[in-house]
Amino acid sequence: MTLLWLILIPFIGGLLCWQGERFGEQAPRWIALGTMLMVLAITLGLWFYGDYHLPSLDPQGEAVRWTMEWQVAWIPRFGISIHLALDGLSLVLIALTGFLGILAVLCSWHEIVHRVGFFHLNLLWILGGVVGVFLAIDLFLFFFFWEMMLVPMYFLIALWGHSGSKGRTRIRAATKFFIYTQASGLLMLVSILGLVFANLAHTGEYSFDYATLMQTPLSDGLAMWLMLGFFIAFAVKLPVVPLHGWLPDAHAQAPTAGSVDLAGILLKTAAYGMLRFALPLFPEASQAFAPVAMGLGLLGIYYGALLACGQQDLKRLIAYTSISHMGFVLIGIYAGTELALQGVVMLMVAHAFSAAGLFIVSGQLYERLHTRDMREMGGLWGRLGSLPGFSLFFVAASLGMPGTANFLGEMMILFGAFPLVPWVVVLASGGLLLAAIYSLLLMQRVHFGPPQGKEHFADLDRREYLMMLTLTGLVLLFGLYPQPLLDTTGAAMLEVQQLFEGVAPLSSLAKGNQ
Amino acid sequence: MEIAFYLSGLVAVLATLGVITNTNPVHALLYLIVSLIAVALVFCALGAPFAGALEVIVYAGAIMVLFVFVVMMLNLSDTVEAQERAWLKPRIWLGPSVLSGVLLLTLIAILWLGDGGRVIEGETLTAKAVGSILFGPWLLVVELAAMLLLAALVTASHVGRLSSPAGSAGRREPDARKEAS
Amino acid sequence: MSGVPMEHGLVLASILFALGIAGLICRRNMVFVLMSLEIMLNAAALAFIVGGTAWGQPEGQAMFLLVITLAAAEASVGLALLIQLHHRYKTLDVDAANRMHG
Amino acid sequence: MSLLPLTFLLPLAGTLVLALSRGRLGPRSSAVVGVVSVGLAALVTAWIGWHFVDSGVGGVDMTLWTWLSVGDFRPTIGLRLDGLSLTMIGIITGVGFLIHLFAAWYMQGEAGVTRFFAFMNLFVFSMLLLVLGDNMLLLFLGWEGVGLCSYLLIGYYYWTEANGWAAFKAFIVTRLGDVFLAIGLFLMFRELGTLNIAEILQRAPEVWAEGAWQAQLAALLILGGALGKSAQLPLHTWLADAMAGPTPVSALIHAATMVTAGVYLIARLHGVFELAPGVLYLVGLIGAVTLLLAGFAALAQTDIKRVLAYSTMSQIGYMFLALGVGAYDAAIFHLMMHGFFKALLFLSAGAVIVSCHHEQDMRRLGGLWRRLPLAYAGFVVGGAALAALPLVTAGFYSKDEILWEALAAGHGGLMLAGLIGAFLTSLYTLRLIIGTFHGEMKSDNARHAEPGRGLVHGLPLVVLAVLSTFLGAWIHPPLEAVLPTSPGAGVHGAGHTVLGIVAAATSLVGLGLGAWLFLTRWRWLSERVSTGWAARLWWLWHNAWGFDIAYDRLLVRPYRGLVRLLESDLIDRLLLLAAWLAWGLHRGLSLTQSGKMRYYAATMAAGVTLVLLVLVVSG
Amino acid sequence: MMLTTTHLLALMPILLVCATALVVMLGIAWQRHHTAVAVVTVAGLSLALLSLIAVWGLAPLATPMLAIDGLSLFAATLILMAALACTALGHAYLAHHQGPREEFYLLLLCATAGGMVLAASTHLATLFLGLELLSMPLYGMLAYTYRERRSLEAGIKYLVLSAAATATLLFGMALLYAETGRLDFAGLTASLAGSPGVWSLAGAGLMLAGLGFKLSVVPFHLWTPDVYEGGPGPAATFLATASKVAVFVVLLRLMLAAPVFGEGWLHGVLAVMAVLTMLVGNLLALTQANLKRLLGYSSIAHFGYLLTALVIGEGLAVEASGIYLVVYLCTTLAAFGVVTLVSSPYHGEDAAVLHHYRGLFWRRPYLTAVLTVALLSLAGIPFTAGFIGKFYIIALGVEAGRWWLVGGVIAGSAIGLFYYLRVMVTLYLTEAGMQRRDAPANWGMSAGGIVVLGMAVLIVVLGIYPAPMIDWVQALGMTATG
Repeated sequence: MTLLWLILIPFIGGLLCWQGERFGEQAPRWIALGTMLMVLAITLGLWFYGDYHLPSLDPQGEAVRWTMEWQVAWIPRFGISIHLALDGLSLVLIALTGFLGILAVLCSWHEIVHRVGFFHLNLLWILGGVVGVFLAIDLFLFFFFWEMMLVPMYFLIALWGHSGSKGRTRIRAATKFFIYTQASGLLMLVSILGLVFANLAHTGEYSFDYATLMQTPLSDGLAMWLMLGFFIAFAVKLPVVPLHGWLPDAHAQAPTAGSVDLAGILLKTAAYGMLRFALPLFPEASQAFAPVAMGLGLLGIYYGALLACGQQDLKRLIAYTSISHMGFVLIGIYAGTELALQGVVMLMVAHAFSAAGLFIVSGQLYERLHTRDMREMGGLWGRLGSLPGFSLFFVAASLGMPGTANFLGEMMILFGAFPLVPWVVVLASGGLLLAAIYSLLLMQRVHFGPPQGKEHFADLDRREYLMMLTLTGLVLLFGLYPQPLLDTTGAAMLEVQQLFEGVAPLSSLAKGNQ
Repeated sequence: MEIAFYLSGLVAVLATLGVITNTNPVHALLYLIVSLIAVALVFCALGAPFAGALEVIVYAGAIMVLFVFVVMMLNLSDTVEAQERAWLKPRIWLGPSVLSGVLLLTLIAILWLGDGGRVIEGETLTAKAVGSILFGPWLLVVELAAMLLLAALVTASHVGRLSSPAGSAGRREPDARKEAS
Repeated sequence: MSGVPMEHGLVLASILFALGIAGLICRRNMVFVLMSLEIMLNAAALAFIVGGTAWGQPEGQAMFLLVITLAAAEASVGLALLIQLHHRYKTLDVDAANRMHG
Repeated sequence: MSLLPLTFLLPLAGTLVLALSRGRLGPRSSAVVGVVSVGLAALVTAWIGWHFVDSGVGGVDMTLWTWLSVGDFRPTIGLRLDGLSLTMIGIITGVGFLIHLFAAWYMQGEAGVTRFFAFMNLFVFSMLLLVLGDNMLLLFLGWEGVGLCSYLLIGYYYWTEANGWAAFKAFIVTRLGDVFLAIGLFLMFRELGTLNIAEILQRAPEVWAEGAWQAQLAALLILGGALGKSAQLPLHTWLADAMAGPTPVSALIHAATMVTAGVYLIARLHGVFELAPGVLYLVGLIGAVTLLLAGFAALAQTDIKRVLAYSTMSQIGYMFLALGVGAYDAAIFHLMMHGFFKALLFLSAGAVIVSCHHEQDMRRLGGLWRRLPLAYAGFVVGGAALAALPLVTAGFYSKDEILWEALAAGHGGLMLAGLIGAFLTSLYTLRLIIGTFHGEMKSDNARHAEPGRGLVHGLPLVVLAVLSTFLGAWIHPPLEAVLPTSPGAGVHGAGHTVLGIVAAATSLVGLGLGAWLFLTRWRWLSERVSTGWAARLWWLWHNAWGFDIAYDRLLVRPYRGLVRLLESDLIDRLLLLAAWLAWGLHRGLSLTQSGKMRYYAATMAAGVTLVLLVLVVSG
Repeated sequence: MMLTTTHLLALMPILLVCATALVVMLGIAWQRHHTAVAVVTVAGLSLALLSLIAVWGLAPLATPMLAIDGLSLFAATLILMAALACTALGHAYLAHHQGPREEFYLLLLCATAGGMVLAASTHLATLFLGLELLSMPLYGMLAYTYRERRSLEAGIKYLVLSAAATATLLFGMALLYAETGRLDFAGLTASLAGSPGVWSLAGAGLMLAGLGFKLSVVPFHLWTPDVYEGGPGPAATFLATASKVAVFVVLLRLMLAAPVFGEGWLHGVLAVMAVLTMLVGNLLALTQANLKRLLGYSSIAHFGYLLTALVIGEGLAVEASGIYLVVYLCTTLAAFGVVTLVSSPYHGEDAAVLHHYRGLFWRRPYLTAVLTVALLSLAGIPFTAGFIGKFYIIALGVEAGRWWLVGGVIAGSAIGLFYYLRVMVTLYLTEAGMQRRDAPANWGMSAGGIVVLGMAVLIVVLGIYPAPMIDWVQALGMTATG
């Protein structure tokens, strides 16, 4: 039941925010903050009291076990149930959602001044949908939340976003985002249904349940097609390069809270989807597909980095860096070793923090300068109080400076993948150099160079300072002492790895090479 | 028998051609009446005199009179004819003719391909047979037809209303707009 | 040999049907359009009669009756609309009423 | 020993205090915090060093906590103190403290003193972690950390755009080396299953045969990292530009400590290099080539800091040369000596620059020896050490040892290069000193030079000057337990003596020639190098053999072109074709909605015809 | 077969509707009173709806020419619900109408009866008459506000084109009859078993064209936007809901009864038409600035999706079409209802131009929420019933392995999103100086308002908890007689 409440609280809180606007502008903000604090508190409570060192999949293929589970029939016609379950991976990501939710509320405290109630309704519903995605293990339910969370995100971008230059209007960006993700989502629906009908043909019963569908025997060809359906849906959201088009626009045009959520959480749902569904449901097909996926990951690393260098819009630059980072995630996922998978978790968490930090920084810059165009910046180092220091920190995190969690994430992925695919890792390492280039270009264009004015802008106020400091602290904490996090997700990642390795033509191939 | 069929069929086709090519509405209507009577003859030739009679009475009689009535009432002048002539340039009728020609050829090809063999003997089917069907198993249908006519009646009487307070509606419109803005 | 092959009857109906369509497509005057519709309905009715007589069944004529009913209803409503059109816009051009497209 | 973490925690604490002060600390307090934290660290280091040497143990390991543990991947936050790291932390905290102290004088009146000391302390912290880390990942942490600090300090005067780009270049070029190092780490972890340095050194000979390709590759990749950090060919181009930072920064980071990290790294991982003799020879070769090329480049610079920068490159070339011939201890020894005298030179240069109102072009200085006696003294002592003036300077002893080891290892060619280098060193050193301090004053800035005053200004110069003399050479780093004995160690035959004499003679001849040339023929030289083939050669040397230009043409411009090509997100554009297609279809189809009824009817008729035609064709 | 009492009892709903029509007619003749007529209409329709429950016990039952089975009961329920909604909307809409208002209800009742007959027909004669009884009053309803030029134009266009389609349908019937000599579905099925002749195939094709016109299947779709735009709100609503449901059900019945409609080349033609309909409908709507036209295009697309069920015709097909029709009905009623309510306080053309709706949310939040829900449902987003419908269609396609159709549905949906989102976001934008129109402030209290709110609630409830709907449709689908 706790799990259901985790999903319901944001939804109810959202409605309260909407209606709470009658009691003044501040009411929705505090309600939203309280709601997210509640979610975070519950999650941390679960973390504290739950046991995530679960026995992994035993050789007989015993069903995956969960720390918590909750199930109730929903649409019996198709064997669909509201089936929620929690393990270390989902716990970590939900905690992340709660935390970034709080940040999102905080960072829009002064930014959003119109229609505050409706804004927070949308914000909280996104977060509720995301929590649902992380908890659902009925495929129908998963898809339900997966698609559902797009709508409030759409509104968030379309109504409170900023319009960019060259006809990049916020509505266009929002629409692009929606169409990309929705259309690819439908492909996933087709795949889910394909799987369900394959299972129906095999067992004679409809079921959308994760555990049941994992047992479905599939022919190689079918498995590949179905896997591709899942992959494309996740690839759009991750995003993987040829399908990334929505991301820069959406990120750049969204309000700060939207960008924080997009980069911090929504992208993670894709990686989560791959880890939870694409790989375990189709281990053979995924294994066969791994070289292509890693190739795409490499492409993403380089393409994102190169494009980031060419951007003039600060938020677009950050958006492209996300693409580059997610390339590492993709490589890690499809390398499939324990170390790489744990690195993926690490990088996801780290990127959530650092990207959120960067977006908040750019939001704060925007509040002060009223522009995101880097050509109108420069020489800001001495004019913004402690803001440049924080931007420096998050830039460093984004370029993978050791000591930050990003470094550990990237390194774990590369260390983990190197024994299997040395050349991919060697090429991916080039991304580290490019990361330095685009990150420092950001610094160079924004903070270095001749100042374009004399006056000093407002320093960070207490709320902003606290947010940045917390983020900084977390990045460093996970960069220097990540073990609690890794222990929590360890069991879940080990399962994925064992499923993946169960088929392992790739690793044997690699061994043959040596 | 057959000769009657083919002859009246030919007349029907030619008269119909006249309908669709004529520019004067009244002339066209007259052509149409000729065509309908020819079709009625075809019916008789095929052994359905009841249908033929109805064709003449209802179609050529009632409906066409209605048409003539309307045309007269509207007092369609020579300008209409001139306009019709202007509208009937080859540029305009060529496309439709080709299209319906192709359609016709296709239909004929289909009829040709289909299994024929059945020959109409011309044996007369009386009104009684028709009536016993209509008021037997088809009773419901007849009732529905009555409803249909009712609906048509209501529609026609509503839509055909000419005395309408159009002026007053026109006057009030700006007021409503003012309220809105 | 006596009797007309059914195809011939149907061919006649087809010709009338096609002529009706041709009229429908190339005429702009609504009077002619309505007449063309009558021709098409009449063609369909003829086809029913042909079928009915060929099978020696009264159903064909019963259908004919229904069609003729429809034709009458259609004509009355159509003419009412035509009168309204003429009354308001002093034209019989169906496309003159064209306000909506795209 | 348990105080060991204090060495780096103190500077870290300084950083945190400064960073979190949010401008509440004034320049003075900031300087105090910065200097005191490093000073305390130096004291702790001294105390630790004394105990360590006293106890006589080979090394101390201290694991603070396990960084992370996934499967076999278990790097720790662990420290290792042994002779090598002790030597390094001694240099870092000792020289670091002196430079901090000097910086407190140097930075008076500059904007953002808090920022400066925060970064400096952070640098000391990172550098200490680099040398103390007991595993490669922690080392890498320090390695990148010093890079970042270097970047920030080079770009300290951020309002000049060029400084930003210089910092950018420094970071990117070293990062390129770091990428190689990272790949090297991946390889070593795959092959050896550990990242712990001690275990690597232990397992490498067990797993790899001598000359095995994995060993060669690993060594090569590590070398890549070292080249970047230590500004050796071909990744050396950043160092000269890095002089854009404040002079204490150049002294600390770009002379005494960070740039020598590469030397430290190779010495640390000597076990791997031993298994790859080819690569080891390459190290020496690169060192030799670098020392020559940088020496020529130093000859043709006009900016005093750039002369010193090329000189640093050249001296590190010596260290690489030493590493390449297996004389690790000689390399470290030279590292230490170089730290002393190069720091002295930079600080003296800093004194000159501040005194002359930030004028650092030799062509606009001159004749300063009377006005700035302390700085002059510093230059003379430091310069003498650099030029390895026989017997009285520290530089003579360390350089002599390197040449001897090269000869002893049978690398006569390398030795010869070293000798030529020594000759060049004497030349450019004299050119620097004479150009700056002798002759006439060539600008108002020089004429109005104001000498620095105070203990903060004087003490570091004096201490470093003392350490640069033969007194410094008495410090003997306790490296025996850490590094393998070098080929020439303990052999003190006639060859050594002869070589010593030859080297001394080279140095003296160089100095003599330099004195003659630059004191009496300065003007003739200036005219000579502005015409004909000499001008071209001069231009080449001045631009350090044109590496920058070549890199710009070969790498930077193509990269920029690529970026510009992709700027508008080509792939996205391609996918937008689908949208355009939909758009076009929409426009086309909208035309069909003409509102004309005849047209609608015709379409229907066409539809019917089509359906029937399909029937005819298929039936 | 002659009519018996049982048959009459089974035909009770239809008879009740017809009787109500007569009562209304007499009432008009006696004394015109708008609200009273509306109340009588509602009462009659509700009675008919209630009588369905009684009839449920008799099903399945085959009366002469009409089948009272699950399918027809299902259709009757939907049609009656749509009629009720249209009555309520009509009451709000006509309150400001100049001229006689009462005939509208009479026509509505006739059309409702026609729709019910059509959906239940098992004979070509009833099919034809039901269709005409459905269409004939619609001419009047569409042209009801003939003072408005667009309304008259809509009436004329629909009349002429619909008559042409009817003629085509009749010609097709005649061909079928000529070949087989039968007019009832059962007889047709029997005669066409094995290999049907070319005439029958052509006849089936022509019938398909005739019925496809009513469903606005490409290429017989061109009239749809014009008529939707021109017709008064409630009439367009009825046209989009009841009329289409009835026609679709009879087509489904034909498919189930006479496989000639779903075999061989005709099957291929139908599949191509389905894909074309989905894509063309959605493509046409892309930049449409008139909400009613846009909904017209949207309904084209939706029937494209529904055709998938006809093309596949096995497995989940009947269930899927049932679910989709319910979902479509609720959604369309809600969407058109909002348009009607916004238009009702004004004379002249309906408020359908998109900029009238700009920033509606900030003035009429709940009404906008209804429209948003409806648009989301049309787009098939989770949390709305539309998603369940789309889920069924895709499930059907996947089950049958018809990837082209599935691809069409996906592509269509993706294109569709664009314009649904465009409309949706317009509702929330505020830019000063725009021409705007509002529903009356107390819209929620009017009958139309209640209907619209109810539909929105229904959409959300069915979207979240669709199990009852599925059970109901399943139960009805089981008893469908051939």
